[in-house]
Amino acid sequence: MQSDLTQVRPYGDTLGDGAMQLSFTLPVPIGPEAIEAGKQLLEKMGFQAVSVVHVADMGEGFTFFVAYAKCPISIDFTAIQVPQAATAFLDFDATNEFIRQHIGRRLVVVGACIGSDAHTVGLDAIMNMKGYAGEPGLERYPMLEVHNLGSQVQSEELVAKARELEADVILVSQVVTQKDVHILNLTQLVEILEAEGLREKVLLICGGPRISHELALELGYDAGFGAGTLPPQVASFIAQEFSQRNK
Amino acid sequence: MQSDLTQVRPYGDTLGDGAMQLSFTLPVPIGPEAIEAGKQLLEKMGFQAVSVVHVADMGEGFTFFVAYAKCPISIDFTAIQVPQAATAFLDFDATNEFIRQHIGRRLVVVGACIGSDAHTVGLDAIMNMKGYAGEPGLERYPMLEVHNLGSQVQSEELVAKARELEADVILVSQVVTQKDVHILNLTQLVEILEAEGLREKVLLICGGPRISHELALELGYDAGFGAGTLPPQVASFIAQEFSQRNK
Amino acid sequence: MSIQLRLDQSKIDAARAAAQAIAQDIQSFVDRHTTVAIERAVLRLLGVDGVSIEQIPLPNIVVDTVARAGRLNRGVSFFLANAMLETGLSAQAVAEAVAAGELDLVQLPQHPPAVVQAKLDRLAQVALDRICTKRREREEMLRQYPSGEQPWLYVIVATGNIYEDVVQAKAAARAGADIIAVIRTTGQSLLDYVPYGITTEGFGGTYATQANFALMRQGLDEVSVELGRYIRLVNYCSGLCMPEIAAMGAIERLDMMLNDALYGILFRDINMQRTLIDQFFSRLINAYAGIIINTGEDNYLTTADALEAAHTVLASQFINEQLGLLAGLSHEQLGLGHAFEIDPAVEDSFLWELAQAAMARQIFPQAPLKYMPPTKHMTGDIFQGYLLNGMFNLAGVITGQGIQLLGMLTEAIHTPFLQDRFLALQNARYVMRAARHLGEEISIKPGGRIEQRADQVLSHALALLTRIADIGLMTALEQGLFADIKRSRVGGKGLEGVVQKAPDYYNPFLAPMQQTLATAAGGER
Amino acid sequence: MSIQLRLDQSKIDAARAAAQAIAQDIQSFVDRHTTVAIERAVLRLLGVDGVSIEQIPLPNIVVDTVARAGRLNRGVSFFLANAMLETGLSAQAVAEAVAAGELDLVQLPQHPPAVVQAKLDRLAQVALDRICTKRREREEMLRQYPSGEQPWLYVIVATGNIYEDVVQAKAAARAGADIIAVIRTTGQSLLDYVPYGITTEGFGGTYATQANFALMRQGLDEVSVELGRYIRLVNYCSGLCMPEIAAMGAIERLDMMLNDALYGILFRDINMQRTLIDQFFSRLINAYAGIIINTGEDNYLTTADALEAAHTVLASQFINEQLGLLAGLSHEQLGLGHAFEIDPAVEDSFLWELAQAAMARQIFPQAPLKYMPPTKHMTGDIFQGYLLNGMFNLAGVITGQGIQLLGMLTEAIHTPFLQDRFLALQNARYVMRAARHLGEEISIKPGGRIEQRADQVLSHALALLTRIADIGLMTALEQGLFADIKRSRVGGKGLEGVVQKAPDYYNPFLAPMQQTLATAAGGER
Ligand code: B12
Ligand code: B12
Ligand SMILES: Cc1ncc(COP(=O)(O)O)c(C=O)c1O
Ligand SMILES: Cc1ncc(COP(=O)(O)O)c(C=O)c1O
Repeated sequence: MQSDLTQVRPYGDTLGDGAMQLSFTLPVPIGPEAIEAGKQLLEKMGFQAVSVVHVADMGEGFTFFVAYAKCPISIDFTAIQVPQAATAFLDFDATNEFIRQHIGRRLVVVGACIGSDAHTVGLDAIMNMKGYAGEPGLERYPMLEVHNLGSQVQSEELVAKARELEADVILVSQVVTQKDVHILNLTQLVEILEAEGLREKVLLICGGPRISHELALELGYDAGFGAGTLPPQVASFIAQEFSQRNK
Repeated sequence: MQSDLTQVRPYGDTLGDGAMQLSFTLPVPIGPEAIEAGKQLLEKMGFQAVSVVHVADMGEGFTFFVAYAKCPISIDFTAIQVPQAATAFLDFDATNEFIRQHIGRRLVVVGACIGSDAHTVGLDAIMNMKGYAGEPGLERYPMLEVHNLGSQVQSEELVAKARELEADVILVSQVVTQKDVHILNLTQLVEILEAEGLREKVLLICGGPRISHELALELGYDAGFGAGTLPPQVASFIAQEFSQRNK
Repeated sequence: MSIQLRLDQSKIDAARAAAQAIAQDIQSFVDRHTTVAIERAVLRLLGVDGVSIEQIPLPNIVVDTVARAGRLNRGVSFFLANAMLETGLSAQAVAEAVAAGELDLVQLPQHPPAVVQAKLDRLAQVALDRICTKRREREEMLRQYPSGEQPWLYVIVATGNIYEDVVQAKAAARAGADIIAVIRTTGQSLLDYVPYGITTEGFGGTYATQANFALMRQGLDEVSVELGRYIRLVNYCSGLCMPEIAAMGAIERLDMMLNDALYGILFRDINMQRTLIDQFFSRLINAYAGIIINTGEDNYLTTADALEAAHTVLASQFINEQLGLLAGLSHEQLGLGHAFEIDPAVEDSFLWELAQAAMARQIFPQAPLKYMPPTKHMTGDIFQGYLLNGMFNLAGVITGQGIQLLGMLTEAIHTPFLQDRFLALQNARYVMRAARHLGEEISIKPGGRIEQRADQVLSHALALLTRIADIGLMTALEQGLFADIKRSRVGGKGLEGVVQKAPDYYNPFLAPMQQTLATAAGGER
Repeated sequence: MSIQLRLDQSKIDAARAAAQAIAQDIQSFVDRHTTVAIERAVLRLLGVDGVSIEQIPLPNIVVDTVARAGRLNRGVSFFLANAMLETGLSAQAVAEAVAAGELDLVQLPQHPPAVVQAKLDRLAQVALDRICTKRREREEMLRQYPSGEQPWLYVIVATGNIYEDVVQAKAAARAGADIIAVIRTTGQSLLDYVPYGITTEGFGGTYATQANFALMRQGLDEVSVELGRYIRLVNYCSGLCMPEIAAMGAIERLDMMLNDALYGILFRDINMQRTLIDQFFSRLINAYAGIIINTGEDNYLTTADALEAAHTVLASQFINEQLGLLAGLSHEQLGLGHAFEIDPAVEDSFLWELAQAAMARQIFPQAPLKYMPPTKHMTGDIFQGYLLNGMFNLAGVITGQGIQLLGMLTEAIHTPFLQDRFLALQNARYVMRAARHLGEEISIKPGGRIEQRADQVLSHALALLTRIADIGLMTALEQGLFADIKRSRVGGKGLEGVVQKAPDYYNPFLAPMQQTLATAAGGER
């Protein structure tokens, strides 16, 4: 019953049983062959003891499956490394104090939802006075000068505005991710910044429910913040990372 | 948009996208490392574009995951062969008539839920007068002499009763499958029948929600009937298969 | 029958009166203006379609040339009809000639205004007849293949690929859907033109094009016949092309259209003057085509809190009702929006949802209210999401909503998979069957928590409407009174497309449509 | 407060009177008999525990030797106490000596009956004190760590491995569970002995052993203290060892026990005479230990149809109530069972569920009704199952049930996974929070569908009880009046363990327990 963290397996009701639930659709008509197909597919993926527990006819030759199966592999939990914005967490006062001491002036932060993304709630949660989950937003920080450009801002427009305001930090939000449109938009922004010779002058940060720090680094950003981010986490990172880079 | 049945893949909203939903538990405490562990586990299973969309702390160091991912493999639906009780379907009257003509006497059918299984509803649905889903049960067939021994019958007891009644057909139901107890019970019954030299004299049929014809054959049964079986399917099989074997 | 609340009728009356004043104020502004989109819609109704070799839609090219000449204030149709008289060409041929640079509409010799207008009126009549034919087609379909009981089950398809959408829509119909909406790709509502032709790529939705409309209509007609149940088709008017899309919807027999300037202003940052003007003509077309509109109040609760801002939804519904009536829509065409968006962590949240839903139902008794599912508080926990959607479906059937937009268990994750939609339909069918007559069998405790809540929301809405009647709707939007979002009167997209009408402005559709609708409304009374 | 129905009190009174007659008839039969299990329970209470080298429990060995000698009709405890007097050994040592074949209880010289009984009464008092201490321990825990609001959330663990069960039980408590039941392995209730020691293997459940009880109690106490909320522990009395397990439960401070002879008769084919006799003494122990019993009427609806057989559930509840009261249980200890088992394909199924649940609530106002989730109509569609469980939770909170046994989305598939249980708790917490006061805020239309349905069920139950009062409960069971299952009076398992009491029969627990409970009940009035 003592879990071996070097060999972690899914848990149904017994340590090591490997139990997993799956649901999926196959573009085949319902029937015994469909059930068998679902089973074989999971077996081909390496699952064991596959049990198709439900099928439903969804019309137009599609079948819905619910299945349970055992995952035969395990992973070494002790070896897991998660790339994370590697600065200590400072609270509201500490962050302002840090900027005052280490940078000595207000940092200019410009933010926008780029592309055709109109989901401002997440960016507003981070940037606006009101903040999020009881935590003050960046606008409330005396040592930050904050410009929220809102939604549907084209990358060119954002870069122009950043130049005009002499931005120290650029924040971009991407919520719509269908067909990987966020990757497209985020990549484009980096390219424009580089083309304009601005990339090295700013701290470039992105966020959104499907953004991870890892992904952000891959795309050439300095940090990425995902679902449930609180404004002070962002402010704290900005302060320390900016000072670090401009030492 | 035309599905290629030799290369069937899970379908989310676009042909070939491979989308699948998974949920599972890992015996690791919630946190970024847990999320990463969940992701890596699915990647190790061969999934692509893994997205852990939800995690919850279930206490005691367990984390619950919901994930979506793409299944990169496909299967050839045209090659799927499902072993099925290979007799034509006869209805109530046709079955009785068939027995009258081809066997010429009433067949003796003995049924039970074996082991400690007390789930009689399924067996009753097949055997009792009342039947199931509007279809008459075996007791209603004039050409069948039916003995339903009920639940929790030990295999020895069932075999003794079958001998006493000179059974032509034995029906067994297994509903409880935890820790594969049904496999244990079903195997034991076959062994006893063989030891007693009765196996070849009877048509041996099992059923239950987790029983497939395939599994039944593997365990040495003549047929297996799964969830949703209707009594006439069983009667029809009995009539034809018995006559076939006793030609 | 659904549950009944005792509401203060005098507050309802006062709120409605305030909304009427607000709407009339807007209408007098609207009446003085036209827009590029309205003029393009007129062209479309008159038969101009297609794109240039540079893929620019002909209605845009024609309107732009007239606009560049500074004469859009006379109405583009005057120049079109004049050119038709002058050249003997069809509307389409004229437009093509303009696009090819072979014809300068404004420079052509001008026939006498009365002659041109007579020509135009005849052309318009052809267009109106065409729309009437579509309207009768729908009525005939509905007679042969009647709709099921309300709430009607409304689901979306949004793959980006219209072919994929059609398959999914048909599957949904088979699984019990009454209404199919094709969601647009994210960027489309900001385009100041309507894309052309069949499309197979989009982000978070499929392009709204006339060809796509037709393809989907055909698919749904097929399945309607098969199922013996008419399946309604929905698309979106909101955005920079409200009137044009309304025209396309009328021609392709759409049955419902999301049509709300306030949505565009607040959520797409479209200029308020532009879109309010556009809205009027687009709704007029919808009204004439027998299309039910859906308004977007539900969206307010995605940016503002559903408990705190409930009254803004109600206030906006009152305004949309009055604006809709002014555009000739009947009460039965007013699919006013509201939503089940209260944080499920709140104690008694289901009571507050019932209060709001029942209140809306009683205040707008004839309107086929569009009830939106939880979205904001949906998470990646698809199981909990499925349950939340079930409670929403229960609220819908108990309070007798008209249009139930089904929630997807994967709302927080992706646009719906085929299986998500299938499960949503199964959810709604079960809950509504299980509680079909519950609304009839229970009554709400007089003066209890639920009634108190409804009264509170109504009172706040009345106060808000009184204030807006005072300052005007545009100022209210500038002050951020809706959805916690502030928009400037001259900001946002599309202001450049607004044109003050000249005294000689002419739009051949306004008068006949308004007259027909007024007569119909009169007849109803 | 929950929704209220207008029920015909005269029908309720008549039904209760009929049930009382039925129960008294059974009781007079019960009073004349003892069983091997009762005698083993007496031994356990007197301190006999453990197993022989052949792994046979000592209580079995001792009882069997007395039975073989034909003197079980005097009560085993007489022989035990006599042996203790004779040998000076402890109860346990006597039992061990018997097991080792070193002592023949029946052949030993007999001390004067009065002397033996006095000895026995002193021994019994020690046991009773021990149980009282446990009862006070529970009261003290509940004072320090009070329970949450009803309905209490009840979940099961069933891994077969008690260590795994403890971990899962603690996790469930953290996720909001109020009550944990450890399901037994499938075969156990047919064993005519109680397995011994800590066990780590079972099928569909975990062996009920005293050691397992203790381990789980310890785990739950730890988590109770941590959470500041007392977590109740449940196990099963039903089966061939009803009284023994009741004794073990009393000693290990279980809080609830499933205790229903009718369940054993119908669903485990246990002989009716045997288990009705066993039931009485087991309930007496439960009553004395302050344990709430759970009855099994819910199960009827798994073999019979929930709409057609609803009245059999109610009739059985009436009977169980009277049998329970005769065994000294207070109304507050009567967790009568019922269930949400109507086919979800039925129109208005939720109305009928509400009718039945509200009716039960009103007819047994003090009983902590045990409300069982959908099981029969659960399928492999875990999403739909999750929703169905949500509707069940809604019915539970609206009708004010006492104990809500949470449904698992995987009911049709496997005994619960950790995540299934977690999701079930999340489901119930959300629904009950969202509709916490809904029952207070709605009233049921007088004479409407819901009230009519409740009256129909009540009327049928009354008719059934009247018939049973006529023929007797045992004949009714022979006729298959419950759960569509027929059982013979002399069939089934365990009849050989029934013994008619001799005139000199003695059980040192009967009188003191009954007296204490009667006094307590008197005090309450
Ligand atoms: C509210 C909402 C809307 C509102 C937006 C209003 C507004 N002004 O923002 C309205 C109604 C307008 C809307 C419209 C549409 N929406 Co929408 N919407 C949502 C919804 C319900 C909630 C999003 C939200 O507000 N979350 C709350 C915030 C606080 O969370 P967050 O965004 O994750 O932000 C946090 C973190 O991610 C992070 N963060 C986010 N950004 C940033 C930036 C930085 C720099 C940092 C540091 C951190 C950070 O910090 C925040 C606080 O913790 C989601 C579904 C859901 N439940 O998630 C769908 C959803 C996002 N929408 C979706 C879609 C498709 C649309 C439409 C395109 C549909 C259509 N075709 O009509 C339209 C068009 C909008 C457009 N062009 O973008 C999809 C996206 C699918 C996908 N994965 O691609 C979703 C998931 C719904 C769905 N399943 O279809 N939507
Ligand atoms: C009803 C029921 C009971 C009733 C049984 C009453 C009775 N007399 O049958 C009661 C309440 C007594 C009961 C008790 C228990 N049950 Co139970 N029960 C169920 C339930 C809810 C429905 C089963 C049912 O009746 N299905 C309807 C019938 C018609 O379907 P069917 O059995 O599949 O039969 C069809 C086919 O399979 C086939 N078929 C079946 N048998 C045969 C035989 C032949 C020869 C043929 C041809 C065809 C055939 O034809 C039938 C008609 O189509 C299921 C959950 C569920 N929703 O499935 C749990 C379930 C089966 N029970 C379960 C368990 C664990 C128990 C207990 C052991 C729990 C406990 N520890 O206390 C006890 C003890 C019972 C025992 N010793 O066996 C588990 C089994 C888990 C597993 N996979 O191992 C389930 C899945 C619930 C769960 N998730 O925990 N149960
Ligand atoms: C009224 C209204 N119009 C339009 C839309 C669609 O958005 P877009 O116009 O961006 O396609 C919505 C979305 O919910 C809406 O509510
Ligand atoms: C009253 C009652 N007793 C006991 C049980 C458990 O079954 P068993 O006695 O077979 O362990 C149940 C099961 O649901 C029950 O309802």
